[in-house]
Amino acid sequence: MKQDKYTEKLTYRIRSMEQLTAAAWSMVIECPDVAAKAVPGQFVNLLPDGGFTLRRPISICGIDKNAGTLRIVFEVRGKGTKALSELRAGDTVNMLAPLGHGFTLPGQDARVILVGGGIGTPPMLPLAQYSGAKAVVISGFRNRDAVILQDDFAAAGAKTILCTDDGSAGRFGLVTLPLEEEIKAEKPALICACGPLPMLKATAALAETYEIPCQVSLEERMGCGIGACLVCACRTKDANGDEQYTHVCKNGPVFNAQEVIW
Amino acid sequence: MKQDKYTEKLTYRIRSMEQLTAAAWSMVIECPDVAAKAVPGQFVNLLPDGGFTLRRPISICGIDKNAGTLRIVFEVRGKGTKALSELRAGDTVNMLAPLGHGFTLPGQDARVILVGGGIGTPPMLPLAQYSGAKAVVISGFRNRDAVILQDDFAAAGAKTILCTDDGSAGRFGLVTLPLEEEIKAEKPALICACGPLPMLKATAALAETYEIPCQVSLEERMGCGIGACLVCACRTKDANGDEQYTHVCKNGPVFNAQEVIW
Amino acid sequence: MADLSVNICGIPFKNPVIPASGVFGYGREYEQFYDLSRLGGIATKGTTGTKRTGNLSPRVAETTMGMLNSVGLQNPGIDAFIEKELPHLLACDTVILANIAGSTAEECAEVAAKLDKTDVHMIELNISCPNVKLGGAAFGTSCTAAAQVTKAVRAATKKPLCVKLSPNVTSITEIAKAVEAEGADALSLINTLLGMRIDLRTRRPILHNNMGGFSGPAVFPVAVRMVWQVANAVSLPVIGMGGVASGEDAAEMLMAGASAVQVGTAIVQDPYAPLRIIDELNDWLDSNHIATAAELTGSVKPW
Amino acid sequence: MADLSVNICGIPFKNPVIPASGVFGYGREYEQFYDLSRLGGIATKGTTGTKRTGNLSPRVAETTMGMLNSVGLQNPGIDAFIEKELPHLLACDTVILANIAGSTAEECAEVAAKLDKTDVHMIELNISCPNVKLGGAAFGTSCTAAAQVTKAVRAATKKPLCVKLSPNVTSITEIAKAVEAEGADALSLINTLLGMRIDLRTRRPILHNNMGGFSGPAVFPVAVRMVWQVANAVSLPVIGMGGVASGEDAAEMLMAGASAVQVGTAIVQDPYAPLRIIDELNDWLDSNHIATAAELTGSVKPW
Ligand SMILES: Cc1cc2nc3c(=O)[nH]c(=O)nc-3n(C[C@H](O)[C@H](O)[C@H](O)COP(=O)(O)OP(=O)(O)OC[C@H]3O[C@@H](n4cnc5c(N)ncnc54)[C@H](O)[C@@H]3O)c2cc1C
Ligand SMILES: Cc1cc2nc3c(=O)[nH]c(=O)nc-3n(C[C@H](O)[C@H](O)[C@H](O)COP(=O)(O)OP(=O)(O)OC[C@H]3O[C@@H](n4cnc5c(N)ncnc54)[C@H](O)[C@@H]3O)c2cc1C
Ligand SMILES: Cc1cc2nc3c(=O)[nH]c(=O)nc-3n(C[C@H](O)[C@H](O)[C@H](O)COP(=O)(O)O)c2cc1C
Ligand SMILES: Cc1cc2nc3c(=O)[nH]c(=O)nc-3n(C[C@H](O)[C@H](O)[C@H](O)COP(=O)(O)O)c2cc1C
Ligand code: FES
Ligand code: FES
Repeated sequence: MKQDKYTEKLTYRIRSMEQLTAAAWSMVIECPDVAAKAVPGQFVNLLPDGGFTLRRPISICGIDKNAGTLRIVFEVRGKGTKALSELRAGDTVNMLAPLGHGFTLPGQDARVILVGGGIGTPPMLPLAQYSGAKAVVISGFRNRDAVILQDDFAAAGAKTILCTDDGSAGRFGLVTLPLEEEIKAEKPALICACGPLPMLKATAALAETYEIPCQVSLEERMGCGIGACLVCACRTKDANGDEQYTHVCKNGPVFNAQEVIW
Repeated sequence: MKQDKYTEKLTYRIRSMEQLTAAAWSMVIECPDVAAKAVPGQFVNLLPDGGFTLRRPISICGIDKNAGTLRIVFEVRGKGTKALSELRAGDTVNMLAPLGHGFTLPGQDARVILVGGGIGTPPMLPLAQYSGAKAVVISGFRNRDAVILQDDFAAAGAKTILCTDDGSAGRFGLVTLPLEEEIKAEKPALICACGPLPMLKATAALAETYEIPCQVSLEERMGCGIGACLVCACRTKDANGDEQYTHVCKNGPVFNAQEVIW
Repeated sequence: MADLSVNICGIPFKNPVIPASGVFGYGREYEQFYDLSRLGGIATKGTTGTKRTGNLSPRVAETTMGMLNSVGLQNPGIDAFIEKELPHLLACDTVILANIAGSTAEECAEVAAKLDKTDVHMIELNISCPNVKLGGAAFGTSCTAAAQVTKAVRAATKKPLCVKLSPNVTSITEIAKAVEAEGADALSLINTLLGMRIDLRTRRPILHNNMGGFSGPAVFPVAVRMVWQVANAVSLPVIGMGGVASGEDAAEMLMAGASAVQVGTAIVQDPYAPLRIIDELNDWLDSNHIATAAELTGSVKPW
Repeated sequence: MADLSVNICGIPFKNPVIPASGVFGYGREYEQFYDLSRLGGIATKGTTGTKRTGNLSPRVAETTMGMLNSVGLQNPGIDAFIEKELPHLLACDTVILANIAGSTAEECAEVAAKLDKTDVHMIELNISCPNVKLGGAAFGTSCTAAAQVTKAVRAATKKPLCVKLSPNVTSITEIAKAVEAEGADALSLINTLLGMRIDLRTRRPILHNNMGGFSGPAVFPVAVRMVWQVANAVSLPVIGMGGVASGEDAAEMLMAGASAVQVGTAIVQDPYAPLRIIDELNDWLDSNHIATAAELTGSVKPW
């Protein structure tokens, strides 16, 4: 990436890089100006080196305003995330952040249930840290080898429930089972969820059944990431229930589950 | 550059990299198989890293069959040569070589005059090394700051005549003046030349006047570099004087001056 | 400092670099990064007679040094544009090109008539959107249809009218001439090429619309060629675009015959792209001792 | 090891990867690198009725992830091809597609008639060369002309006839249908897009022909789109090309509707490109547990 006074504004140093699983990486980025503004649920948009046209959106998994750093956790899916995974501490990365509309949280003393599926788990961590012992984190993964962040959730003081699709770690099966149990045990003030669409749908359905506010973080392929190019449309309902197109990068990624047309 | 068993075949290690002037670099490449085959006047075709489609042709400036290395000297002109100039000893480079038809030399005891203009000077060095004291090397440069390889020519034992366009080093003016003087002093068996087209033309004209065999190394934009894509055409005459298209990469870069349609 | 100012249809531009329609919204998102008055102008998101929600997602795909989009003219409609967006844009101290489109010539004319009563500087009529079923490329790929819609819009406004051409045609010069004959004041090109990408895992087209508009550095040679052909075929000023991502690209587009350039995909990647291109163009002019950007226009000497 | 074999017009190909016409000469230069029998086939340099010297240099320019060429069908003529090159090619144990062209339909037919008496496997009729004044793209950009030249060549040979289409058209499906109606057995696409680059220092087009044929990874999305459109518009097998540079690109082209792919620019860059693409396609099929390459053809599910 050619450096000039404009790219410099978007260029940040990587403080640390850690491999979590075969596919997942944790990156801590030095960006005091961004960390100062960032809220849970927002995302960063990274431009990998090597001839990519589009940036890659990654949720914020940690905000340390004192250290002036952000943490992200991502999985290698295609060429762009592969290139990002090859970065090391001391390298720089081109980043536009913080972007999007994050979670709207109740008081710290309100019970919240945080549901994460696979690589949708990372954005739950700042929420768990906020709510501490009042948080229940239910996360689901394909199998044992894909599990991430369980120690971090525990360290945050949250009740931490792990599920895997094949039972190779934690509970066998989908996250919706423990979710319903926890709802029944004590109705939370809010459910937050991020992960695959079927999981979000099922979570939203349960929330509706039990009449619990629910916020979901959606994914869509993105261009600008700031609300100008209109490529990241998702279908939502406005206050009157009329269909409208909103944009994941600006109006989201976090939406009230009731707004979303599934 | 992604490495696989095919790119490996074309990947060579750089032994050394030296900056000669503000724009010119000297690179020594470890390539025993190539060095074993290479002859003066041939060229290498380098693919810079960073999204280039076409290779960059560079003349061979040194062949060390014992060390198994080639030397090239090149000037930064555009993005590709800029990228090549950023390589360092220990890096690798993707190279197709040796390519093309080189100089056809008389015996080592025959007097030869070697005429180089600017960045056309490097391919004269192996010729000077071959003919030693029997060689006269006349090289011309824009100004003092662009002068290269004079010590190498002297070390080869050649008579070394330097000219600059502005007189800031060596003789003032074009190479054709000392060329005519040297021809008159003692008719050589061969004149070899590489450099800008006007210089080659003038050299060829003098060679014709004095009826001296003359070989010139031509430049043309290239694709494959091996004679298949036909993009590097130059106009030459066949034995009957009929115009024909030949290809700089395969039939050249070195041609008998009489074949060339200027 | 070279003189970067250019003049198109009597409108003075501070510099020849304009964010292209569709990537810059109505400018608001970019104000957090810089003052919009630094731009040569702004081409606004294509606006139609009534509100449109656009196509289903995914609407974007990456390609080698380019991208596909299938937004499909999502916009709030001309009335909302004039009421809610235009006043703010006109306060930005730069030239505003209102990009318009419609399913029928009548819709386009109606939109233009509404803009005629505003202070917008120029109307850019998009007859080349590949992402809508009606109008769009259907206008831009036939001389008759292109002439007809240009005629209708011409009758509806006295504003400088720039018609934006489609590259997905056998002969862009014929379309250009047809549009010139109906009273266009300027031409802009190229809109996106039609392209497609497939997700190997799902075996579905990446775009929900199957095909979409292809833009970015990859298309630059096609854009330069068409700008050159069109500039030589008509006597209208041309605004060139398609893959411009550096000051040197802008210089090349100007030499090919453009009076200004628009920048699309480069901004999707980097919000600062237009400022960088302005700076680089200035630096290139300075280091080549060229006094004005305007003198580059059409200066290529063909063989 | 997946089964890479494919069958086009009854001709068995070992694998679906074929060096494209114009970048591979008559194969001789590549024999120093590998055994040509490893290739799915070879499309030879376009051959005309009589010897041609082609256009003036420069004939090549680099673009972002692509290139322009303006060779202009330099070739020794059909008689020399049949006498000096074909015997050697036919001994290579791979499918030989003789690419032919001409200034008139009669010239094309005459060339085809001469090839009809040889053992060449397939004739690829190029109606899309952008670099010659007569014939070439003039055939490929009009349905009438495309039909006419196909008809003439069809009458001249019983060999499987593949017609190579130009992408520089408003509707490639109409050309495809016109050519199908006149008896083509297969279609290949895309030939090069028309592009231009300018040397900023000299202010001259880089190509001596001013414009030239644009190819390479940059054009891939246009090629995939056109292959998909054409494969859905005709019932002929399609050979896809334009920017294929990896096994995944080949898989995408097959899914779009191609029965095989040709590789051009990637070979100009790297002589080993076709072997790498064959290996990568095989690896991709294996790791996705797909048994045959042939089943990819046309397997994309549109939305
Ligand atoms: C708001 C948001 C937050 C995200 N947070 C995370 C996270 O915290 N950790 C994580 O691992 N992943 C996250 N993702 C998904 C991540 O963006 C994609 O996995 C990544 O873009 C894939 O890029 P690639 O180059 O590896 O894949 P390629 O397939 O090579 O990418 C090609 C193009 O498709 C886009 N793309 C492909 N898959 C997705 C996807 N699932 N979502 C959006 N765009 C996609 C890419 O951005 C790129 O433009 C998030 C996505 C969004 C929209
Ligand atoms: C046979 C041969 C031998 C050469 N030997 C030398 C040498 O020993 N030292 C040296 O410094 N230079 C040499 N050159 C010139 C060298 O190839 C170019 O300077 C170089 O390709 C420029 O690449 P670029 O990326 O810097 O320029 P760009 O302008 O960015 O290149 C764009 C394209 O144009 C081509 N190109 C541009 N200028 C030339 C040129 N003068 N000749 C051929 N292609 C060109 C490039 O290869 C590339 O494909 C030789 C050229 C040829 C044909
Ligand atoms: C996301 C996106 C949306 C676009 N929307 C419009 C539009 O609404 N109206 C229009 O005339 N062109 C639209 N375009 C086309 C651009 O204005 C421009 O013509 C094209 O992208 C080529 O320029 P580029 O290569 O610099 O992107 C759009 C392009 C993109 C990438
Ligand atoms: C240097 C060069 C020469 C070509 N010559 C011919 C030709 O003689 N006949 C032909 O049908 N196509 C010719 N082509 C077009 C290619 O066969 C192919 O259609 C095009 O390059 C697109 O594929 P690619 O992107 O893989 O290069 C030529 C292409 C190049 C780059
Ligand atoms: S990504 Fe551009 S509007 Fe959302
Ligand atoms: S560069 Fe391909 S034939 Fe010379």
